[in-house]
Amino acid sequence: MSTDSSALPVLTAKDFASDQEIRWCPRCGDYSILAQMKKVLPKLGIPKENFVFVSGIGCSSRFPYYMDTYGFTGINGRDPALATGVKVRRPDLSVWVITGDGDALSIGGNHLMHAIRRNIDLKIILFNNQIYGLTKGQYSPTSPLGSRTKSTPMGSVDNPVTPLCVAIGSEATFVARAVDVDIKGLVETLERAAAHKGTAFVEVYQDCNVFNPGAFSYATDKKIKEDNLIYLEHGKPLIFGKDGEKGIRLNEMKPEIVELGKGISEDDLLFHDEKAEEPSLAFLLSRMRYPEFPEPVGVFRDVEKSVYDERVNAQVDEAVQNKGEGDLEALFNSGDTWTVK
Amino acid sequence: MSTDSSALPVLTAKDFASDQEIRWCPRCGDYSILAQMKKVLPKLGIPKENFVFVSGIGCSSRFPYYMDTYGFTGINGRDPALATGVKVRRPDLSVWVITGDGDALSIGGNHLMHAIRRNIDLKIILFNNQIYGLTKGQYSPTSPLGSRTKSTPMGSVDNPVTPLCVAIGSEATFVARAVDVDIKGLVETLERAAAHKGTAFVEVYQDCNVFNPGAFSYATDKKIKEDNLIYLEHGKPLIFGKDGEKGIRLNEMKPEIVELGKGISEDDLLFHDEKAEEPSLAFLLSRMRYPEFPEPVGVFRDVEKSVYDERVNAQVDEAVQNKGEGDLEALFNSGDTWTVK
Amino acid sequence: MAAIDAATAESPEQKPLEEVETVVVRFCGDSGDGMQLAGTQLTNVSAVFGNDVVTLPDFPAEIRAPAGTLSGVSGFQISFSSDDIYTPGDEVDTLVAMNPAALKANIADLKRGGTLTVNEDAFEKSNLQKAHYDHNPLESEDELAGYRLHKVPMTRLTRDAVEELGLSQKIADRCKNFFALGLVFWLYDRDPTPTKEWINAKFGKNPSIVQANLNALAAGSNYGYSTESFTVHYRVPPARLAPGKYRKITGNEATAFGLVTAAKLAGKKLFYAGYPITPASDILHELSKLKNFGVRTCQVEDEIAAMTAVVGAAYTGELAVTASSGPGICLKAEAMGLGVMTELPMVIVDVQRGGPSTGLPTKTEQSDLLLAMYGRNGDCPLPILAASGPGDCFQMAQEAFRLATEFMTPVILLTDGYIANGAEPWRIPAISELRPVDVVHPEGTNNGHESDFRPYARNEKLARPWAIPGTPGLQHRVGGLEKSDGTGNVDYSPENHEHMVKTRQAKVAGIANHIPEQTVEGPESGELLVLSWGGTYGSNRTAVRECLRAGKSVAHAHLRYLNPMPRNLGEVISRYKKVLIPELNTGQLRLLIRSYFLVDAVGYNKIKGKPFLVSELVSKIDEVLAS
Amino acid sequence: MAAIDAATAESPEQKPLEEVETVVVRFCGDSGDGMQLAGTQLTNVSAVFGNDVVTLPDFPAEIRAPAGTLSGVSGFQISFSSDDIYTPGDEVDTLVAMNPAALKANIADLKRGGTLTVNEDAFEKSNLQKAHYDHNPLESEDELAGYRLHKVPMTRLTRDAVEELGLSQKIADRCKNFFALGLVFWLYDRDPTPTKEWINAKFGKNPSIVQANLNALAAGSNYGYSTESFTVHYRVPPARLAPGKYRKITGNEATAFGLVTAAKLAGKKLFYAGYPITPASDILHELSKLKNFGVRTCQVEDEIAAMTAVVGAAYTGELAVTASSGPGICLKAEAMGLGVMTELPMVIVDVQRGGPSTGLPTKTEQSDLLLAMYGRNGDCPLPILAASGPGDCFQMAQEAFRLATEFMTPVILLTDGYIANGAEPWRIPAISELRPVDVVHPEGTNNGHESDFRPYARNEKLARPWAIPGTPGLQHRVGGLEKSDGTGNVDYSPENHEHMVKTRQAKVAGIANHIPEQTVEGPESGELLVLSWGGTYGSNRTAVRECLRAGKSVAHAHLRYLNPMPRNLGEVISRYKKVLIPELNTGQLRLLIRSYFLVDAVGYNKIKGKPFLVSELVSKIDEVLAS
Ligand SMILES: Cc1ncc(C[n+]2csc(CCOP(=O)(O)OP(=O)(O)O)c2C)c(N)n1
Ligand SMILES: Cc1ncc(C[n+]2csc(CCOP(=O)(O)OP(=O)(O)O)c2C)c(N)n1
Ligand code: SF4
Ligand code: SF4
Ligand SMILES: [Mg+2]
Ligand SMILES: [Mg+2]
Repeated sequence: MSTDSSALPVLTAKDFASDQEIRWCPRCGDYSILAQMKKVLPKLGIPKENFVFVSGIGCSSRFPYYMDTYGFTGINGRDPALATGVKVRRPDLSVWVITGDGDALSIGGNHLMHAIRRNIDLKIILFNNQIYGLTKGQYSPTSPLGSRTKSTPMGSVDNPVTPLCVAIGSEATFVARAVDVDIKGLVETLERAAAHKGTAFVEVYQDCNVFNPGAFSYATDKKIKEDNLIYLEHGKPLIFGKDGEKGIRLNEMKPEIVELGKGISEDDLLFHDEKAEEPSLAFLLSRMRYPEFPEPVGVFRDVEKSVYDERVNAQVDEAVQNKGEGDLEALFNSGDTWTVK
Repeated sequence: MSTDSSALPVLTAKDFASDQEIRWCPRCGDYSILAQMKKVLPKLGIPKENFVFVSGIGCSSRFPYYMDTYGFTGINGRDPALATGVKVRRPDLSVWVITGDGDALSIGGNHLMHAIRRNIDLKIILFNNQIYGLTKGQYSPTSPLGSRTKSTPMGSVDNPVTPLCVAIGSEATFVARAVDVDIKGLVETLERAAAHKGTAFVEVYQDCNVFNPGAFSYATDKKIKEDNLIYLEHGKPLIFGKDGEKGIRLNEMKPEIVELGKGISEDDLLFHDEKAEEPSLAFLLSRMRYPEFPEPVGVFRDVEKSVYDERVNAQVDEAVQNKGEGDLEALFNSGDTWTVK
Repeated sequence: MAAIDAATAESPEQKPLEEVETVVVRFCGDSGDGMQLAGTQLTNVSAVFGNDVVTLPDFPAEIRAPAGTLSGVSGFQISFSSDDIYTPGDEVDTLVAMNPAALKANIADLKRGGTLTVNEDAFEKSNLQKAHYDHNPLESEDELAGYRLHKVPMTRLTRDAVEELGLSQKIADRCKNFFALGLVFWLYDRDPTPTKEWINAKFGKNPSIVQANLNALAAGSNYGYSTESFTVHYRVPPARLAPGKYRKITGNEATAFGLVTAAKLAGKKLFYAGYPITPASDILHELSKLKNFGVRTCQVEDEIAAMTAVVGAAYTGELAVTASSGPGICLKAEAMGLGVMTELPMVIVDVQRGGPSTGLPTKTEQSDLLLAMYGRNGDCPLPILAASGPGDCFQMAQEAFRLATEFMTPVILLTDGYIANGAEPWRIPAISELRPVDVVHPEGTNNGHESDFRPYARNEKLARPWAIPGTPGLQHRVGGLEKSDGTGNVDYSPENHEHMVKTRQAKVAGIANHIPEQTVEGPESGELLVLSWGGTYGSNRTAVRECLRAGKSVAHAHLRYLNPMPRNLGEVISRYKKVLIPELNTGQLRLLIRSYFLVDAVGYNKIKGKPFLVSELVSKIDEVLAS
Repeated sequence: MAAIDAATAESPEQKPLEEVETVVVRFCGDSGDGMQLAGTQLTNVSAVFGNDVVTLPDFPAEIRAPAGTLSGVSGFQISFSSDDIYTPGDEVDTLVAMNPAALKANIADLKRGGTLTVNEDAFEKSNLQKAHYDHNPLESEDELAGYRLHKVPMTRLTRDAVEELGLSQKIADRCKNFFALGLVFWLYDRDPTPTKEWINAKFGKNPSIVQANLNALAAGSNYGYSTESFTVHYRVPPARLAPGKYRKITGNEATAFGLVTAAKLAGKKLFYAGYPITPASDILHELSKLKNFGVRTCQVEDEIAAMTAVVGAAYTGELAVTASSGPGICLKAEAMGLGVMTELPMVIVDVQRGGPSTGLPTKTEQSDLLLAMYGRNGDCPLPILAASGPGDCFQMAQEAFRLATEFMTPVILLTDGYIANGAEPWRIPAISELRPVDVVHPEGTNNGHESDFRPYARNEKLARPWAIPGTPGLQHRVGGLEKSDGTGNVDYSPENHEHMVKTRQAKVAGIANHIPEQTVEGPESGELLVLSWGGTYGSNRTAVRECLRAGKSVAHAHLRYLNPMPRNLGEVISRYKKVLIPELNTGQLRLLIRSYFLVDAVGYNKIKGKPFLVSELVSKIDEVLAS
């Protein structure tokens, strides 16, 4: 692989479009995510043959078909494991995992957890539409309690999980959230994920226009979204509202909403620290959920830790260095031998 | 089931011993856990036929064989799912899940996460020996980075998970930790777990005397354990050390060790609140790991939330109330019908 | 324009009404065009009228492929007849195509001389392009010359019909399917009353939508009635079905009904755990509506959890069931083995779809038979049943639970995408006709002799007692390790293992004495036996019947019990010179039959994600007879 | 007591030394008694000496069952011979039993008149109770009368032998196994040098332990040499093995070596992903030592992850492999199907163990053949190989990768617990003898014609090109949905699906033209063909050879290629009047053979978690010949 990006042809979003017809429903949130991804990739200075998109199964998981990169649509929920095989063998490739809330958190929860805790250098983008789209509308592990869906006519009875909490509980080194139609935020978040070395876990709020339309309207509706979202910035206080008039203050481990000005200044607010060694702050932020709180978007956590694929390969190098390049003849002849004449 | 416990014969630990020969290695930590369990159960006022012990596979998972209760040793990692089937159908039974760090966190991680997030009324006891015992000594998801085991002659390269963080990240309502040989603490913790309505998740540090001996000696060695453990008490400050001379203070979301007396009083310390609605404190506590910090033991979190098995059954009752007890004839005849003569 | 109901209006220029026996209609259009609905309504009115009916829906794989594209085409075929029929028909008599893509994808199935009705308005440039047409086929001289083509401006006529209601154009256009339906109603002289009632019930809250749909329906009928282009219409008299009360049922509905029925008959409350997968999800959806029957449905995290939860529920004495399709059945294998080892009753439904791997999720196939037989580690036998049609799912689901509880074993029930989604008239059984499911749990003891209980003691059927938690004195432990017969304790001894492997095998084999013997349709002996299984019953039966009418020496045996097979099957097979096994796979039953009976059975294997055509089977039969 | 080496000491009262051809020794004792070690050492010295050697270790299922109990008994059997041998022997010539439980569990296998050496000191009350003896069998008049019983106070003598070193009693007692070993060395006139070297190498850091073990070893030899009780000892001359350099190898070691060799020959670095499971874990352990060969081993969260990671690694052009046993193989099914659909090369090793379910984890069985054949949804064929013995694992592991890469397909390699843990002498191959594994990846393009690349174009073997990520211009997408032949795009069309199902089938079937034809040992035609497969090669070969020597009309064909089978197999079978298929399962190969060739093959089925005895096979052959 050539890493001399100056020698590369300049790519554009169009270069990343495959020849396959796109088969999502009209106004599906997936379109925007695809479009932003195609914008981000050419900026990374990586030849397009060095991208691999891996997915599981679901509407979201069709994503690789639409990208003119290497792609693998695996089986339901196993995409992080499949991507692990790719990345361990080829740490030089840029490997992206595209998954859904069912794929990643229902059948695939365990592989997600293990990919994250290993800190393998994958970019995992979870399209959270709070529903199983492809199988036509059953509730998912992120659907709110009481969701009435095809399989829960009286409402769902399981408490949902918060994807970011699961990731943080699994030792994530990079955790972020974005909204499908927030083009700027999404582009930035994808770029940050690409820049992170190790597992980058990104949840994208994605509208399923057919089976769960408007699930995230609080975060997309121009009239109200400023009251319901906080854009995280490293080292900056948590401020939100149309005119930045509100903020979050910490009261003994409990976040609370305060109005700025009335005796409360920015310095009283909680300051974001995405580099905190311990993830307790990121966890606390990930617990802030609509409607009680505005929901943070952007990068919650971005720290460095040793990376699985690198370490696996480093041991191989080390072994070669210590023992010499493996020699079959020596191997066969190791241990007690005897000769028959 | 009779809940009139006054009518019950008084049971003792011995009554809970099955006729099966116990087949753990000498000095395995599992013995103590078994012994404490047999002490706790008779105190619960539940007839012994109303206990079900479910396990997966592993040394720890042999536990049900040794209990004269109903028992089911399932397959590797699926025990929370198996227990879900038991409990949903029979919410009146006291259902315990016995699992290991491999069983629960490697192959079974997803079922663990989902049982916990559903808050199904199971008592999950994870015997954490940081090794796969039954398969003779490979590293597990809780083995420290760099562990040299049968499968990692050059040291393991995956970051371990912290079981309590995984549980808290999965919306746990009850989370606790105990040490195999700390008889008093273990008994109390098991009692607390039994008393909790919903999923009670208990990690027990367990010595594998054969493949990973002494992994928890910092927490069991009488000479040093007081410096390495904090016994959590609800509403009390976090104090530790042989003479209670040290404490934990919070500095902007970061715990730090302080010496009491030198200008620092108990009021300056972090106070434990196991009832906090949000789990951020419990999470922060679960991040305190030896050797940087003393490790908290006891109950980290104990809150009430609606319980899956109850809700599943409540919907059934509600449906019967609203639509009347299901009638096959009416069902068959629903929709368009016609008669052929 | 006021709604005038053509079917009831008197008219001097009444067109000739011809009587026919069997008719095949297919609606096709874009996924958004409501074709499934139109098909279902035609099915309903025909069934209510008293015809025998068989349907074949054909969904696109995409939720909502881009409008107008080939991949977005949705179809629904229905055959209705005055005879008893078993297939949705090989060739289509009347094809309704709502756009160019639908025409392109479906025209090959229209009978030469058949009626082709198209929505002319949809044949404009962009739609033609999306369908990869480089010309307008409606304008071609000879392209559609072999059919009775009716170009109907359905979009415009529908808009006209609802104009008075002032609806948005988008909503107006949604009524097109009722226009098409009305036209077909007129063409086949159907009484629209059930559809009108349905419209009222469905959209009752929204009177203008009700009216719009009624207007469109009437406009369609009126179009047929008044325009010159349709010169005759047809009448299909009621069928001579067995007397009784009927309803329409799909295979998945019937499976759900059968499962609930078994539980009710056993005095139990059904437990269902599952993870959605096409084409099995509807079983979950149906059951989750039946909570007032005590049904507990759990949508769990994956198929492994579903299967294991079912094992757990079975341990507590529940009738427990899970359903899935190929990929999910793979995942259940290990826990099924646990069910076999712990000898607990439970049912696993496999709604087969096209494989391998993710394969063709929305298409039908019969390719999981050997997976059901052998897809578990070790020698791990369990009974396997296969439903022969939508309605038979009801019976076989009960039978699965009967065998499971009587013999204390997991049972696999195979259905397939074709019968799961297909509908047929179902004679509603009287409760008294249903075969009881008797379940006994051993009683508890309080006499202190707890250790006497032998959880692996066996009765004459080799079944062990089903002792359930909560019963005093019967505490016992089960699991996946080999057990000592009798005590159920873990036992690795060589003799016990061989004994247990053979006992589990003998138990399943012994079921052959408790299921019906194999029957044949046709002569008791002769040239050729057609041996089929599962969802291909209808096409095989129809094909053999056709051959019998033509005087050929052929008989039909259809297997619903795959493991064990009926005990007289070998003898039945031996009475014919040749055996033909048609399957929608590469020859899975054939492998077994050849091995069991050392007979040189020939296969006819279609692996196209589609059911057999009767004509294909008839030619194959002829070929084998001639060889 | 000073250590005197009996084997080298000259002595006037030299006992008679008899020459024998084949000897079977079994060490048994508590898991803590070091029996595996003693067995391994006897194996080593015998192999180094030049005997042919076959071993059979027998571990308890528990890690460390309570000392002295029946469930804690651990055994190790070794047969060494001056002839070439293929089994560890039916009956034991010399049994060394370290405690009552070991005696009880093993005495039945000792030949009448055989040598029984017991550690007399261990036969005290509590040990007798733990072994469920109500008396001391050593004191019984006739219980052990049929054997040459030697009651040796091994504990005491060992303590005496190491007394000078001042070790704790616990450590002293740990040397007992070397005492027993020394005694056996004397009994069979073995040169202890390799063991002494091993002791030095192993315990070198701890000189007193070295000396203690050497003392115990010598004391054991001296005991045989000096005491009255042993009147003769034996000599087994070297075997006439094929010339060459040898080493001892277990099946799991050989599998690991074979996998690494294939990778090296292909110019690749092996990728292994797995989750530990008995008896397959050692493959992971072995491979993880070979990182300097570029081997990347990942112990992942479960078998599903392992299989899927292997698919991912295969996509990138790696030789990727996973290994497991029954329960884990079940879990891999779905992802294996993905491997079949994406037509990528990879190897799945199934080290079979007793099933169903968790079954008998430490015992052997051949009961996953049909799981390997059919344990996936849909029609999902892949090649299946089975190694015939420990050493053959080396060859078949390479063969698996050769076929996988040549035909672009997952390949299953079946071994079993018996050959995986068993050891045999292995002639070390010269690198030049190894069959090359040629791998070609299509080259990239920079000419802009990217869309021309056809990932599902096929060569004459029906294999598709293995284009790997990072190659410019060959970007393409694969997955589990049905693909269009050629382009590899998703394609649900009926004709394509049938074409692809048949193509996948034809590709695997075509491998029959690229594997050796079936050979037989024995007459080219005759009364009976014994048809075996996998790890039962040795016992079948030995049994048939015995029958041939006795002049019976029987021949032996052994299958190492199970799917497809050698193309001449039907013809071979047809040359014999009868076919007998001995299997360690209920008849899985038999099912296939009957179906493929319509031959009334008879089965001989042992399902005891143990290999066949030669004598059992010989009687069965006699029975079939007589019938
Ligand atoms: C083993 C298996 N089980 C079930 C399915 C059916 N299935 C396909 S996608 C899916 C869930 C998809 O939900 P999500 O990941 O949220 O994706 P979305 O369609 O919402 O983007 C399921 C259950 C399958 N393909 N394979
Ligand atoms: C499907 C499957 N895979 C693998 C195994 C092998 N296995 C049994 S127990 C175990 C891990 C046990 O580790 P842990 O849960 O930590 O239990 P411990 O023995 O340490 O108590 C494994 C890998 C199995 N039984 N089944
Ligand atoms: S079903 Fe929902 S998620 Fe799937 S493509 Fe349609 S709108 Fe998007
Ligand atoms: S191997 Fe370890 S965990 Fe297992 S029984 Fe022995 S000491 Fe206990
Ligand atoms: Mg989703
Ligand atoms: Mg463990």
